[in-house]
Amino acid sequence: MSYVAVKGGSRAIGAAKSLLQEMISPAWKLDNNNLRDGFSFAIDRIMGEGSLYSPDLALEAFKRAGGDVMDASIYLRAHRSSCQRIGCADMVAGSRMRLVRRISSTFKEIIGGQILGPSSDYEIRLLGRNNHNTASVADDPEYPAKGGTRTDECGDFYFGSALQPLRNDNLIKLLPNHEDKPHDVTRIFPLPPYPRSAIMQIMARGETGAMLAFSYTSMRGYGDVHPTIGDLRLGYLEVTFTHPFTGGTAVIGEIKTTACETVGSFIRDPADGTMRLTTGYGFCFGYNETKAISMSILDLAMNYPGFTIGGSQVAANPEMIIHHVDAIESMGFANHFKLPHYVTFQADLQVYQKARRQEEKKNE
Amino acid sequence: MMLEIEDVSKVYGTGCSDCLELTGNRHGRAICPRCRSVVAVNRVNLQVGANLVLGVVGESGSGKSTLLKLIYRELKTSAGSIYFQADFPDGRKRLNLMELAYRELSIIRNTHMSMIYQDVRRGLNFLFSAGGNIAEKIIAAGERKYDAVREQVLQFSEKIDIPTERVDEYPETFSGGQQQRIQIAKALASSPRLLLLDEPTTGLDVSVQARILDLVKVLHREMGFTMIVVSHDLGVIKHLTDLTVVMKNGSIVEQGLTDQILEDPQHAYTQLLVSSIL
Amino acid sequence: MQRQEQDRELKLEVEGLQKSFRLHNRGGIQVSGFRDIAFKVKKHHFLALCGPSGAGKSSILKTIYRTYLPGAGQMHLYREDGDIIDLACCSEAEVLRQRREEISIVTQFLKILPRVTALEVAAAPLIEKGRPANQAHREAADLLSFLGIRRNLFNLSPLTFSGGEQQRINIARAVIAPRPLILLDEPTASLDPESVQKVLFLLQTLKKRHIAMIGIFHDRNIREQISDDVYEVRAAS
Amino acid sequence: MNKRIFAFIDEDAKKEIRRAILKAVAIPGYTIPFASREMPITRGWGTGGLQITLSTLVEADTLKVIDQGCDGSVNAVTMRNFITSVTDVATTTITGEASIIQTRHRIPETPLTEDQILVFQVPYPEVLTTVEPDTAAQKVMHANHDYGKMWVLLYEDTAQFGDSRISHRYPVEINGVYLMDPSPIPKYDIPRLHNNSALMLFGAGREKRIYAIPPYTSVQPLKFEDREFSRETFPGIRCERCGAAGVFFDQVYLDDGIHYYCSDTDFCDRNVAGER
Repeated sequence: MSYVAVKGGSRAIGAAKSLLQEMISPAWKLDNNNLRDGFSFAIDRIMGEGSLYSPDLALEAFKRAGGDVMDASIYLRAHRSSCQRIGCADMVAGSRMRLVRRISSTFKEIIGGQILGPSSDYEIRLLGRNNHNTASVADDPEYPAKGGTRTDECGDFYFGSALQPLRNDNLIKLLPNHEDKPHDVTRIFPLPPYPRSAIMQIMARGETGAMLAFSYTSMRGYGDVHPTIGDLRLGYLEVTFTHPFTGGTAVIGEIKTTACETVGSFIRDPADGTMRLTTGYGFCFGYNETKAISMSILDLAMNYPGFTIGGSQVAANPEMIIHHVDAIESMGFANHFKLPHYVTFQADLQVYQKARRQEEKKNE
Repeated sequence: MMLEIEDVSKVYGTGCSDCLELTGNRHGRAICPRCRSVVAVNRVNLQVGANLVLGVVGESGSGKSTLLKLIYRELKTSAGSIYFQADFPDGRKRLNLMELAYRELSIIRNTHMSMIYQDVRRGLNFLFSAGGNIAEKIIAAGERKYDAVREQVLQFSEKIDIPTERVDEYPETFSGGQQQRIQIAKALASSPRLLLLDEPTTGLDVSVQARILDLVKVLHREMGFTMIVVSHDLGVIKHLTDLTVVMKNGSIVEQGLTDQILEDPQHAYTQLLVSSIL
Repeated sequence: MQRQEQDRELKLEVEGLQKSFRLHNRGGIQVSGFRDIAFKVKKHHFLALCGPSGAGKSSILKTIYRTYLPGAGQMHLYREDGDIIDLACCSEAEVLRQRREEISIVTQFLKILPRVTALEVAAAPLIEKGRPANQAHREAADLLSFLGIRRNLFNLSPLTFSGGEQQRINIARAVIAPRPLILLDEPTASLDPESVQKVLFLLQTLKKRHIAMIGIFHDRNIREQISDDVYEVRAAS
Repeated sequence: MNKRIFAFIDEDAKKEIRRAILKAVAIPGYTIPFASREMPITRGWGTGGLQITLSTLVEADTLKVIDQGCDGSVNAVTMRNFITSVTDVATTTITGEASIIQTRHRIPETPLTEDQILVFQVPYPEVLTTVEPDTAAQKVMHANHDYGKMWVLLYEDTAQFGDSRISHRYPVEINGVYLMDPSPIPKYDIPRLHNNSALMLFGAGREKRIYAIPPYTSVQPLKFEDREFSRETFPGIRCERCGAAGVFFDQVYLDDGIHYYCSDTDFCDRNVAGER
């Protein structure tokens, strides 16, 4: 009788890794600049969900993961863990964004105007070369000639949120701020009651699909958030860093971001009994409108669970959101079931057999 | 006195210094005209002696359910104290329920006081079997031997007329009346000294209602505990209680012997209530 | 000494008792119930209240039982343990104690829960006193039989019975474990002559057991058979 | 780039993790939240145990990694390779020679000593999740020693199946205070937690908790006073390789029927070596 327990698996494991490398090796032959800039939505997602702003590292992760965006973001998260933290950048304000795109569904006319920017919203999704719906802007004499084609070279606009006039008129309920400084989920995982900043951080690095699914539950009726998009913006934010000793501030770069502010229903503001409109906010690295909208809806749902009628308030439950939107966690755990479970299954079997014997005894 | 409610108020909302003065039955409103806060309970004083059955009636919004929640400490009072007297291994104690820590409150709820809710889902854990629900209270009261727990579960299931062979089934499989009976068994499994009932039969068929009331009456006679029954239904109050408190706009407008309240009501509101129901 | 002697015989002493009703929902009008009522009831005596209908005889019984709140006056109850309680002004808890220990009332109508059997209704006061259930049921069965209730009715709800049968159940409940003071409001109103005699027999036995009773009888003949004293209630103006 | 730092994780993060471990040792059985760092191994594959090992290891340590009792299982191999690639510590498969043993789902058969640390990889650190999914409610229950729902689970299983249906991750009470999830070890290993000489550390990376059982601590499975705690037994079974009996066995179905081998491969190897 041969000894069969899994042992000496090192070689097999090595081979499995080699096979994968071989399978995805053509990725390394692709041109880095084209890949990074051409697949910018994939790179943006990797940076956003990987919680590290670096297009070049995101590109490397994208290649290593054979194009699996979720897997690629794990590379960035793991890399972060080996990097020492030098300090924290200063707080950024969404209103200070150098806008590339900015739309609002609340009013026809907004201060600064609607800036459509680069968007697939108006794209007819037809495969094949004969895409006759798309008029070429090159033929349009009104289209301003631009030096480059990259979006970061477009525009030089700064406008506050399109909802700012409503806020100025005191028509919008402000959420109370109980936090002296924002929570840092990479340093301390929050415990209930969850501070809003912690929930927002976890959502900002949440997986796009999960964020969408949870917010969709609220849109569809397991909740009651039917928001209007007040201000959806893509653009660049300057990041500054203040020296802890000298107090001097320096600009350390620019990050590409998406922000979304949505308006929900009105409620009676407990502060003074006046009825005011509610808002939700979403924000993430890179261009990802779906995620920013989803996040703003979840923010609304969690802060105003009263909009929800009925028992299943998945989207309004911070506990539910905070533990289930992170792809690194959920995807890793789903895959861990492939690991050996001989011992636990053996234990399961013994308990099962004992219950069967008990049942038979009862039936005798 | 087993229970002494002293000058208890409960305000929902921001509240202001005039809330209590500007609301209550005297003004015919529960909402403060100044700050729009709801004064659900307004300076209520009440004493309940051992083994008595007290009914609390009033229309919805009168504050009767809030009062019950304050006694069970599901809510905290905005002002006032609620004293509960109970026997502990180290002697008789008079505790201010509002000042109890969670741990002490758990002991009180596990061994001295139980609540029966109109909505059985609040009183029963639908993830546990009927027996499991009853067992939870027995275990909470300190029993750690399986056979003893099981025996009591079976005894209680007999008492409430649930066939013992069905005791391991889940609440979903039982009818509404049976579920309510299971909730009663659970509440009484720890032999509490005070039983609080919040609209115990509202929403049930009339014939089912009667059976529940009978059961409560029989168990009260057999086990001997103090009961506070909140109901908008004077029929329930009449069947179950010795004393009745009538509430309106958060205040007590009248209290007395239940038959006296029903046959010789003094206050205009009580007269209206009685004449429109009987 | 004499006073004490007299006190020992007294069960209830009513003085200056008065009652009126204020109807808030009819413009707050005041309806007079009765006034200036004063009488004494001795142990082993039966006091009959008489007077025209509407004079407030039933109201007086209800007031003694405190189902009605008295407007003025005193109602001193001489308890078996020697304590004296003024039923007109004692607390509700105190009233409940008297109802448990000292006073019971028999009305014309049976007020019980549905689904409780005749036997259970009749046996309940004994069980409350601590008698074992089977023994109490036996005694209750004997009493019901004596009152002419057929055995096949024992395990049915009295609410399905005729008026006369219901009334006999009501009487059985009051006499099976009698309180020292019993208030009877037309206890024989719907009974046949034979049943009336049986009820009167039971009441006579109670008197021998030092039970005091206050009763209202519509039928003058019946009243004279049982009463020791008569108190005339005049219609309140 | 990762090679530049000893044991991969940046030093500040290691300090944080060590502080969490110290706190865990100070409050046996209590789960300490920590900012779990992402590892180059995905969540659910032992990143909690890995972070404890990486934060605890020093150059002089000798490391053993087992998965289901086996040094050669896939998870153990991956872990060991990664840890040595970022630390260069010596490794061993011999239980007695290791100073740190990272384990998934087993306690080695060879008794541990005071000089050893056993690091458990934990998928579910919260023992109450089966009866109460809400974190806030769980905390309140722990703080008040309110384990009634767990008892009800035990009651229901006993009523319906004659015994608890929990086969692994059996809830244990530490020092009579906190109820704790011992990680998915079989019931066979539960009594071996009690009064153990080694320091036992538990890391849950995905759920971001660290907890500990210090040496010589009371560990008791949750059970009714009038019911026995029944472990897995293998009556009449002997390891077909080394002949051992009374240990935890791997059951293997082959063409010619069922076979049994020691689950702890090092234990089995020692037996075979001893015989020769």
